[in-house]
Amino acid sequence: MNIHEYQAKEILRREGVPIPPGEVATTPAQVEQIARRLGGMVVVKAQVHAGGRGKAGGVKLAKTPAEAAAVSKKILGMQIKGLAVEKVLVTAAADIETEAYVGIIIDRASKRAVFMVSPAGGIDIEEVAATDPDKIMRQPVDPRYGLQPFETMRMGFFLHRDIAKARAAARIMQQLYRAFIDSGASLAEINPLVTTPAGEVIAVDAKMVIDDNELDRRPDIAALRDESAEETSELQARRANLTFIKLEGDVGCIVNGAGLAMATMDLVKYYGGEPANFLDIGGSSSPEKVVNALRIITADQGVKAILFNIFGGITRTDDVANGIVTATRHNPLTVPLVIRLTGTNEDVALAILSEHGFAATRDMDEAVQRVVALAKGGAK
Amino acid sequence: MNIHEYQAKEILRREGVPIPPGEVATTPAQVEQIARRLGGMVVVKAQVHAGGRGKAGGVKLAKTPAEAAAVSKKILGMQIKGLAVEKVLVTAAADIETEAYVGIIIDRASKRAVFMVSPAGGIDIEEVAATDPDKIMRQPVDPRYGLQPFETMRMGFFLHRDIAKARAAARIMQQLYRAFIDSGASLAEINPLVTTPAGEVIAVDAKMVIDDNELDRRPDIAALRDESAEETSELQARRANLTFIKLEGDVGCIVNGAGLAMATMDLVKYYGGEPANFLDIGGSSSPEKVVNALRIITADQGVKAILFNIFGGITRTDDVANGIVTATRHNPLTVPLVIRLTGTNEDVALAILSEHGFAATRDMDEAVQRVVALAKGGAK
Amino acid sequence: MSIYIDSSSRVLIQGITGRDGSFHARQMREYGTNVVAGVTPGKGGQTFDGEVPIFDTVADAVAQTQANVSVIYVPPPFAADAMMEAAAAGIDLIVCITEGVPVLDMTRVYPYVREHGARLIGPNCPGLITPGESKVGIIPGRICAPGAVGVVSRSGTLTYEVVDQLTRAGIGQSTCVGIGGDPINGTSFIDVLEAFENDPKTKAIAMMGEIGGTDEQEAARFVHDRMKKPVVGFIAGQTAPPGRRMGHAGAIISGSAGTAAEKLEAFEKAGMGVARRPKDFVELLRARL
Amino acid sequence: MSIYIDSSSRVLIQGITGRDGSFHARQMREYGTNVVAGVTPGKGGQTFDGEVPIFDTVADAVAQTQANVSVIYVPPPFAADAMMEAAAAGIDLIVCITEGVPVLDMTRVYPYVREHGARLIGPNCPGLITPGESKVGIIPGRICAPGAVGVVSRSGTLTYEVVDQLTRAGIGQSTCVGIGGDPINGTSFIDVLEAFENDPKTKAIAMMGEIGGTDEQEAARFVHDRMKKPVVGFIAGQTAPPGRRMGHAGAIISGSAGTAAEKLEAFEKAGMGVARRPKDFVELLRARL
Repeated sequence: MNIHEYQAKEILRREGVPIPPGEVATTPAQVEQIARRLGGMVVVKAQVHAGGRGKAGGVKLAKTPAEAAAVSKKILGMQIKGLAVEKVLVTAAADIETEAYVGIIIDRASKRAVFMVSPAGGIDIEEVAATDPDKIMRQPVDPRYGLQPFETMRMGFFLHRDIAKARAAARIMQQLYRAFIDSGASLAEINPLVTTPAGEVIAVDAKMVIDDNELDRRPDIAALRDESAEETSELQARRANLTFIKLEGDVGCIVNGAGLAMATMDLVKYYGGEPANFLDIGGSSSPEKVVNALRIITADQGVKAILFNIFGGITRTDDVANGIVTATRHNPLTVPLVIRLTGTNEDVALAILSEHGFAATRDMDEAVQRVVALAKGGAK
Repeated sequence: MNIHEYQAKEILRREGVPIPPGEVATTPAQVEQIARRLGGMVVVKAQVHAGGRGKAGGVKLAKTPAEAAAVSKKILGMQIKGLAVEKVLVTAAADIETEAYVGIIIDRASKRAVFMVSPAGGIDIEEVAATDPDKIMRQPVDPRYGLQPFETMRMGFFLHRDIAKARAAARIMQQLYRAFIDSGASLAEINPLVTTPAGEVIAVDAKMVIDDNELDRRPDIAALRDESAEETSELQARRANLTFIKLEGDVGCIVNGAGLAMATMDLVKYYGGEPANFLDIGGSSSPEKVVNALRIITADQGVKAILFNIFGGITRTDDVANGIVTATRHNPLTVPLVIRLTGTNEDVALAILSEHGFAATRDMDEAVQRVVALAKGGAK
Repeated sequence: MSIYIDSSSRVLIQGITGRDGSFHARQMREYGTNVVAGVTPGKGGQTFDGEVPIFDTVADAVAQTQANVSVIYVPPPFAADAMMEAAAAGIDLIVCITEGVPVLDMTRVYPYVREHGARLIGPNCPGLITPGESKVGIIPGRICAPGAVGVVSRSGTLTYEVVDQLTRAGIGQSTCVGIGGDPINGTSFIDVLEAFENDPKTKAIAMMGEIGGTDEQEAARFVHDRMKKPVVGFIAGQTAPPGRRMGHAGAIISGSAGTAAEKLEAFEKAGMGVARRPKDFVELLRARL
Repeated sequence: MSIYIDSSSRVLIQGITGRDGSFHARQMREYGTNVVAGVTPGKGGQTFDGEVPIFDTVADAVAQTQANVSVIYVPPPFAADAMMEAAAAGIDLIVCITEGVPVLDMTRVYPYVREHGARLIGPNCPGLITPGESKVGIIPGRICAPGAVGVVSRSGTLTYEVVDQLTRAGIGQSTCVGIGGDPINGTSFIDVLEAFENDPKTKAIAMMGEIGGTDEQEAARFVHDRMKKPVVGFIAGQTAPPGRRMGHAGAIISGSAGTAAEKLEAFEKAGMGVARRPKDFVELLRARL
């Protein structure tokens, strides 16, 4: 789960990380008030779950409250990578002397949380990794011992020769790590971590991604979810306990299991089609899930044909068949449907389907080839 | 450092351990008030740093506030193992169905904290260990992972077949462990951990010993020290940064280093004498330490002769010599003194001593034999 | 022969009285798995379906029944503790079916299990099956048949799809292992490939990977450097949108973006067979048996 | 030959600019120890006494100077971190002089250092010396002389006492090791005895124990079962009052009260020489060389 910059900053502030004062606004009038309260130069920053806000014009400096209101007018309502900006963070502008990068992620290879720090912050860290790898230091954290003071000091000295700044950065790393662990994060970063001419070390931008599997046991973190920042169909899918990602093609896919769902999309492509989505109805089946899945898929105007690909292991194929019948009874489909199902209770499922006038096949390749042809306007 | 039962209970209560209500009193009048507030039967318990309070008559049940005041009159001022009782804990009496033992200590052999639990609580756990070792379960805690829920559940089931009681005991073990770690303890025990007829699991007595090395970084725990509960000469020694333990003999010993101090006492005994104390002036020497050491030793009326045994490594023997001169200038000794010193700056030290009329030897055995003879009234 | 489990495996089920645990306990027993014990705290002393003794703790179950394999069906918040309990009790093979285990829990479970000398498969996996001998987990038994192809996969239903096609084509399996798709899991492709290489019964291997991470690339290197037996690989997610999960920091750390193209290229470089479609496994494996 | 350190040891001093660190750094250099680096965070780039380079971190120091031994003189709250830093940086032998390290810190440092393949001596120890070659710690160099007796001890000044008497009697030492008296320390009697047994230069061993714990009893068993070289033992604390430190729970855990009588009996059973007084070491060892 993504959370906004202002939310990540609030978590870090509670851990003691020095962060410039700021508040969230949804209207230019609020922006003007906040800018007045803060005094001096402010930065108005779009709060959306998308990278590259700066390049997209979603981050602007303003010298006066009036100017802040003016720039926020442009930012609020702006679209960044398909997401509408509904909130901005108005924050005091920092005097920047140096910019560093400090991040933690879970590394699959070492199976640990790993710090990455670089004195070349502010810009895209992957650019630094590509062009100047010596400017990045990696520090894995042994989960059994936790982050050690000497590890943070090594990283601190990698960022700053000066002992006071190295210590301040080390302290912030310890705080960032605690926030990472206590929030159940899979990523936490401060970019840039700034030093000011006065010698302070402060976090000017922050980002955190939460492991979805942590949300059940962390209601306070789960409450940070901003549904207004999510794509509508993906939000609906999540509420219905489906995993859904919208794509640009015209073949709607409803599959059980992530691996089979991806393999199905690949096969659509293999036979010349374009998948319209990734949709995994998961392991335990119920007619209701199928109804929800069909509703989400059919809401996409670009879908020209729909494919069910169900391999019944735990999933009962008769549940799926019943779901198809229920969903189409009141809302008949306007696009052709191809059904492939096999496995648990397949005989029952096929009987239910044929009773209601649906054809079905047991063969995945045959089904995919047919749905691709149908999406292209081929014979029904 | 020892802390009192009521202090240990307060720490455990903050962690969530269920503990019968109670308050501390120093006078029978206070005891009566507390007993009235609590209502019902109460237990009046001596708060001293000594085991075997019950057998010594320091724990009494009282049915009424008046009775509580009466028993406390006997307990307050009582001596238990040489320590005067100055405080009592007045606590609501618990309905007891079963009594278990739950303790954690640092085990030298496995170099870990180890839980010991037994369904045979209430009595002396070492008696259980001796007579019925199968009734004790040991569970080492891996310091890298901490105490695991399954470990506490295993111990919980060892104490109670019933799942609700096993869970309650397991939860208390987790709380006890947290208290142990967060207080920097070397021992923490609940004995007895009681189940009531109503099915509650509660801690009726608690004991904690704090690692002295933790006190500098835990001022809240250090503040629990009750100096009134310490032996006077040992308290003075601690304040002067000396390690001192009073014994029953007549040869006062002042030595640098714990191992050499013990070896010196042993040698006193070997040559037929009885050491009056263990006193380690530690590694870094100063004349002031020597002055304090002499003051503490001479306050013991049983001391008939005093031995200095100093091997100068880091300790400068001239510091010791100066200390002896300073200490005896204003308070001349009334008992004979034997000085053995060798090592760093020994020539300077011997010169200082002989200038002030003190003899000294370089040989440990010779010095010990002489001081033993002097204590027995032999030739000066 | 086979890998990890066979008819001699003594299987314990953690969470045997739960909804999933009881359902799959019955499925496993029907298949012929030697289920010797179950664990549900508080139900120690009872029996499951009148035949399988239930214990309060894994330690008790191991002491009484000498179980050496444990399969875990407990809810996600308790799964880490269940895996560690099994490892501490001396279980050799731990199979965690539970989906939704927090990854930070796994950073601690992984070294713990290794230090206790156990092998963990999963979490978030369908388990494994040695056809005709023992099934531990949720792979449907009827789609499998004994034979000479070792199957290893990161996904569930995709595995079923491939195994089903193999069985229908008359190609049986030595053992099928679903290692699970979580970022941190107990057993890697390489672990399973090595076991298959050393298993006399296995003649060829089918391997189903996914986008993300670098496990498949490392597996390909292992196949090239250390294996004599033929391996056919497949990658699901060639059309998946990039960067939806881990973002770019993950890519930097692992030194790779984990794309399907990259993985397929690694397979080809390693001299592996490459299945473009699930059905391609049938002919590619037939040619290698 | 000798154990743990010799003239080739490249010594790093953590806390070299502190009061104790700088004093003993000079003492070590005077003795001839090859002090190659110091560490004090924030003083990286400076030099100590104009000759020894100072670094901000142990990792930097090791990278620049190939130090392989580190001796720690930092205050107790930072000692655990210093030991772990040395281990993580690849130091082979870590000697922690610091007194007053919390025992809970040591429960974590001990496995950490082992997992990193390092040996830790201490904390709360005087360090070690190979007379005429290298001194690491605070043992006064002038009381030692090169020779064939290995010395191992839990205490500081008692060691000096014995070593001094040996030297005056013309009995030199191969290496003297103070393992420290804390409840948890990095190196045990057995570790050092084993090293002496394998050291060609050592012909006999002097071992000074104390009351408390069971290390001496285990060492006696080791002497009996695994050693050919003669060992003479001493126990300090025969007259010490029982139970002042750990109380009885400790005794139950360790299966022993750790009294002097018990330990001396174990020495005798193991066929060791038993020194009743420090001076007895001289004759007992002379008879065994």
